[in-house]
Amino acid sequence: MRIAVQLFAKARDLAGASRVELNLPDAARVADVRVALRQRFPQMEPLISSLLVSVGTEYANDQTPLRVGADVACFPPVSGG
Amino acid sequence: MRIAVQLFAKARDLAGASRVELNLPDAARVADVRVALRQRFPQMEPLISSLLVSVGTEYANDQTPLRVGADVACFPPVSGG
Amino acid sequence: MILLTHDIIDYNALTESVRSNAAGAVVLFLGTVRELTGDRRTVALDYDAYSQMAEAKLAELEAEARAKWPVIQVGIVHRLGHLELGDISVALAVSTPHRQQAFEAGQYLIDRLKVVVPIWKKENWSDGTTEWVHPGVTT
Amino acid sequence: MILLTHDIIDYNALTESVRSNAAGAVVLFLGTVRELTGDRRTVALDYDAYSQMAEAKLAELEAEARAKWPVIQVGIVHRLGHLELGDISVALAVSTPHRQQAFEAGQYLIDRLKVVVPIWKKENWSDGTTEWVHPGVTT
Repeated sequence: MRIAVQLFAKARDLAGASRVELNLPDAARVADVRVALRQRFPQMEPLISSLLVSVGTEYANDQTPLRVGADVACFPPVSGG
Repeated sequence: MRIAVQLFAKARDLAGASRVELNLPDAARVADVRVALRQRFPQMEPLISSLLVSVGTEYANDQTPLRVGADVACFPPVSGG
Repeated sequence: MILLTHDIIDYNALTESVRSNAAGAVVLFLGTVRELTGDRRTVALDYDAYSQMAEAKLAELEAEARAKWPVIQVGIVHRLGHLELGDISVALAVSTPHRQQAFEAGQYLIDRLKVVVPIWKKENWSDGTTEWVHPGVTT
Repeated sequence: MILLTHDIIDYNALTESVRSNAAGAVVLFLGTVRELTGDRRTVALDYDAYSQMAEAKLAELEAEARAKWPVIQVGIVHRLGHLELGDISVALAVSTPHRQQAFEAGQYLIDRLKVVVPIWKKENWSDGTTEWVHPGVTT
């Protein structure tokens, strides 16, 4: 399945893109996004384990299932305020 | 000794005056102010034990000595804010 | 800035006066005239003060806060006289490097103000009666 | 009111929007761009957000605060884009019947905002380097 993923902050800078399309296994889960990002963007390695992943406007965990067309975003820990 | 005492809030209302002159024993202390107010204004009785007394701009206790010309004030617990 | 005033409080000017490039946080507290106390209805409050002592005590509170937290600026304005529902009776602004300090200092200042600063309020209840508020006194 | 904006924050309007005759207390918190972090000097900050999710999370925080305290009104505005020293990055106002509730709710809201709302700041240090701030990440 193909999933579009938005990237923010340092994750976006390291990838050089604010939105990437990833090829994931069928019935993929959030953990598969992490694996795909690591393979495609080796320079993102130091961030991978601490990346937060959202589906819709909710935080997801590695077991959260993905479906085609979902709004998926990946970003490092937040620092607003 | 004669001491002028400022009164505020309910103490002033009960006395009907914002400033009273009291005749106190020589070498009087703050406790003597309480006694004199009780005698002169029986209607102030319910307030007397909770009255706060200041000398200058500092809170005083019953043992604080008084001197002629001191700025003395008596008032019930505060409720600003 | 420490001020007792009969005028409407300009909390915007107060807040601006504490802002600083050294501060990451500003906390502003406003006390406002609330309509309901339990099931009793307030229509107005009258505030009176022993002004000379109140200003001295407010300055002491500022010094206490500066001794406890890395306060950059602090301002306290208390209004006196007749206040209607919703009016601001007190405004207190404090700036510090970090937010926790600003919340703590702000809460300390208003908590202490309500105990040690000689200012009193008189309730004007909706039944037409008036009553000085003197915590702990039952008469 | 929940708002992300590239404009200067009008905290006066925000504060007015939470005032109420039912409130005895208003707490306003401002986050401002501080010059010094340890011995490093900031010249500017850039804020970015995942806006759709950030607005949803801010609405959730408002709901959480209302579940925990008798909040009358709450407003949160976060600025995005390029901010200079002293600029206000976030303003948060809350009104409650009593003061303790307003301080607690205000502190809760800003503490949670800094953990769950997808907004990020990038330091522009005085040595000309820039650096995203990502708490807990050492790269």
